[in-house]
Amino acid sequence: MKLQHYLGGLEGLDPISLETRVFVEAWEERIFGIHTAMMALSPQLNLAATPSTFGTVWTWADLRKGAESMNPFDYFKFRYYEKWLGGISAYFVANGYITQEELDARTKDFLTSPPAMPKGGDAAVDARVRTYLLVGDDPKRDRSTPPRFASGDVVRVANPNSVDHTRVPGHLRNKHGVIDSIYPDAYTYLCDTGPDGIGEAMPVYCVRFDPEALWPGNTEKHFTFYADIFEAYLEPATAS
Amino acid sequence: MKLQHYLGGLEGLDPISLETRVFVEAWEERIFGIHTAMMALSPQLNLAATPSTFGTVWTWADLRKGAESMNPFDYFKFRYYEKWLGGISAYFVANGYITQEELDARTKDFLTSPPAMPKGGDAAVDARVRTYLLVGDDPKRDRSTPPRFASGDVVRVANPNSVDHTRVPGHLRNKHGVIDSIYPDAYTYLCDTGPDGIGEAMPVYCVRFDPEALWPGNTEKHFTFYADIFEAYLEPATAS
Amino acid sequence: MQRFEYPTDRETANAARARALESLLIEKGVITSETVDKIMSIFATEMGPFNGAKLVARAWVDPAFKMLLAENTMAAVEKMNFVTKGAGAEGEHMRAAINTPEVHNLIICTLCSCYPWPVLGLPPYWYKDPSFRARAAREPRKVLSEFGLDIDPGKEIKTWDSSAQIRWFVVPERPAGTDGFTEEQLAALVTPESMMGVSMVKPPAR
Amino acid sequence: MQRFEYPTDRETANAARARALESLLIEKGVITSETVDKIMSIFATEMGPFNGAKLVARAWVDPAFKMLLAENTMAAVEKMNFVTKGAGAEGEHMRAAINTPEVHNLIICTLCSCYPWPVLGLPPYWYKDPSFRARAAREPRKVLSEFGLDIDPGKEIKTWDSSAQIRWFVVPERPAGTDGFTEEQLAALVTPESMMGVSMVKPPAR
Repeated sequence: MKLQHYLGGLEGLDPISLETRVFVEAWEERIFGIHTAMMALSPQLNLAATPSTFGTVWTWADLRKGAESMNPFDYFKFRYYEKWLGGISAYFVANGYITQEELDARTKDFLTSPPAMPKGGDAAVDARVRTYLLVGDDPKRDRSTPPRFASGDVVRVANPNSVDHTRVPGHLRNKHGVIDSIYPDAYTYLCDTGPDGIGEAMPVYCVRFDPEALWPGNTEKHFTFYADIFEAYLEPATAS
Repeated sequence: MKLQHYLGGLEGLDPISLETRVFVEAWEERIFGIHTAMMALSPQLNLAATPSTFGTVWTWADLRKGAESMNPFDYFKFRYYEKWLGGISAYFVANGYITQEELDARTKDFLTSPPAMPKGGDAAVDARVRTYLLVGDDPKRDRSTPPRFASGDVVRVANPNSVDHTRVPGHLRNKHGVIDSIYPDAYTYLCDTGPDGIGEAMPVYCVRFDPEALWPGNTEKHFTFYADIFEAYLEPATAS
Repeated sequence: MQRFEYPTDRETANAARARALESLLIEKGVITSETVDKIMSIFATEMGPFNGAKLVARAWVDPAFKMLLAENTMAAVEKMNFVTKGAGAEGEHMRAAINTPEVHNLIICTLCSCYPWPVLGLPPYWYKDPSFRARAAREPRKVLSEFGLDIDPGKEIKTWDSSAQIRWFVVPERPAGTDGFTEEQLAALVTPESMMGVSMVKPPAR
Repeated sequence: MQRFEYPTDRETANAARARALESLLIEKGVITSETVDKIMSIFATEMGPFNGAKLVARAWVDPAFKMLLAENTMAAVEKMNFVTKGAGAEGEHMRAAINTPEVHNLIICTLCSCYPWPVLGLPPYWYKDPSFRARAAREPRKVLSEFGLDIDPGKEIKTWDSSAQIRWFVVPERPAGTDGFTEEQLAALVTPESMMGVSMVKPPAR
């Protein structure tokens, strides 16, 4: 079990943070921007080539794989963008774009006498990043087979073994829900999650759950829980 | 879900500590001793009365309730006996034996110019503590009804809603196992766990699990997992 | 609440590391010296909660648009003149959950931080914090009360967990005291929190 | 691994708090000034791994006793002259898991730190640490290898999770080079770790 998949419903936690800023430290917007540029320049996208030296795949799935494999306590200890900073730095080192020594030395420079930021780069790089943001990366595909379930069907959420990434919320595993609606067409996922089951285009359902079935005696009244779930994660209802 | 119930199989953790000492700081044996004395002096035990002013119930279950309700990240942050120190101090304050102010002031004294430890107390107190340690607190009772399951039966571990304490390991919930053996007679638990289901004397089984069924594709070979489980936590096998 | 102790130079070290990384990536030709600033500028002016607020205001004044927004969210979004033409990264497929006197909607992402960028921009810190993600799934009323929002016990709460490729946002109820307001005046009242379901839109200050 | 940062006076503060609590409890008549020391003395001399070592040594020299220990652990324990008469706190019901050339046993407590006090005393730090409790349940071979114990891939590992009122211990295999050893000599070789299943009993030094 990976704790990060089971956050929904976890008990004993703190009061809610009421911090409404997106970036609570100025440096956080820099790492957000770097991540967004990586997604935009990732070579699997059907966008114009640029002179950027970025040539390896980077999607949300890659970012999340890193977060999901963290020690659960580091996951909670580090603030949201601190985890990004760690994961993205490690990716650039692991993929040979920079060395750890370079990064450590440059960090030390910025701690002691901050050097001027380098200038320049090809405008085509920024143009592609802008195009990515405004156009996106549409996962919708034509549906090749009819959806397996219909609105109103009772379904059971599967409990696939997750290798390093999943889109099954832990609190829904093995639980029964009702198909509330079926999204048009079919949806790919950002990567193939292997035995977990998603990747290829497949129907996606909005599934309705009774919170009392999710957390018996331990939830609230007049409350309905909905989640969007890929077809591979759903099975026909079983008696229980 | 309380994370503390789901430790078995949790991923992403650190290397094993190889620290073989029981107490890694000298103060830890003091809090261990206090806890043990509380268990021995707890009034529900059938032992000779003493002049101790301790008059409220304290069992392992009370200690564990505190640990299970902690913020999961404090649970991992604090060393084993640090959690005891926090939980036991809070108990003595909550039950009116001492005040938080007294404890804080005395702590400050020990930090600045440590006072001599007080002397004295009735020897009957220590005699009862010794008796408790040497005799124990036998949970075995005569069995009033025959056990529901027989050796070789396939059973399913229930998933009762846990209020503040449980003895169902999270990684076994909803899983199938085989009755490996039945313990003689019946066993009470330290307290009534309410809707969780234990307290009164009931049969206890040693149940055998195939780790591959617990963690498909994510465990080791030539390995069998056994757990002792109260009857209230077991159901007949269901098709799945 | 200070739950963990951190090195006193934590943020200084983080800031230096982030700048070091960015400067190396510029030198190595991965990004340009303008990339990050340009991205931030897009979120400041083109993809942000100002778009969502316009959608909400339009829904408040135009019942047919509101119905379209509920039933075919992307078709409604396309009618607006957003630079993203109604899509854009993290908003290729969006759905609106419409608050009514009987139903209050709340969006969460228990697995990470999915959020409809084209109409809401980037998510506030609290939405990404594990305490919100964990607790809003099981005890939304209690969570909302910590935000200062007490939901009538007889009102249904619907929580939408963004666990696939669809991104949700909430259309809050129109506040009292806004009769005759223009769409622009109405949009100015709409906060990101109200489009996430953790606050109501407040009536205009008098 | 230093995963969390702690206040530098952490242990000083803990020690003062523990002493303050004990001194107040003595003053208030809850315990006496001797209580804690007497408890520690019982664990030092009467309830400890020295008892478990005697059981193991007896099992090594007496096959009938070994069989009884496996089949009716408490009846075997009662035959020893332990002060606890074979029971005692946290040892009212114990079971022995016997190592063989085909099976290696390991004890854990995934929910807390259940441990057979009368025969093993108090558990070492590692047994109470969450990493051991979590990992030993799913990947015992990997965990044992971190203890320096590599189990033959063909040998079965049995892990016993103490989740009810029964307390488990392991009877390790007798090491080579101990022919003609007395029970006392054999007992001196048995470590607590070997009775928990994370090490073998080593042959005597020559």
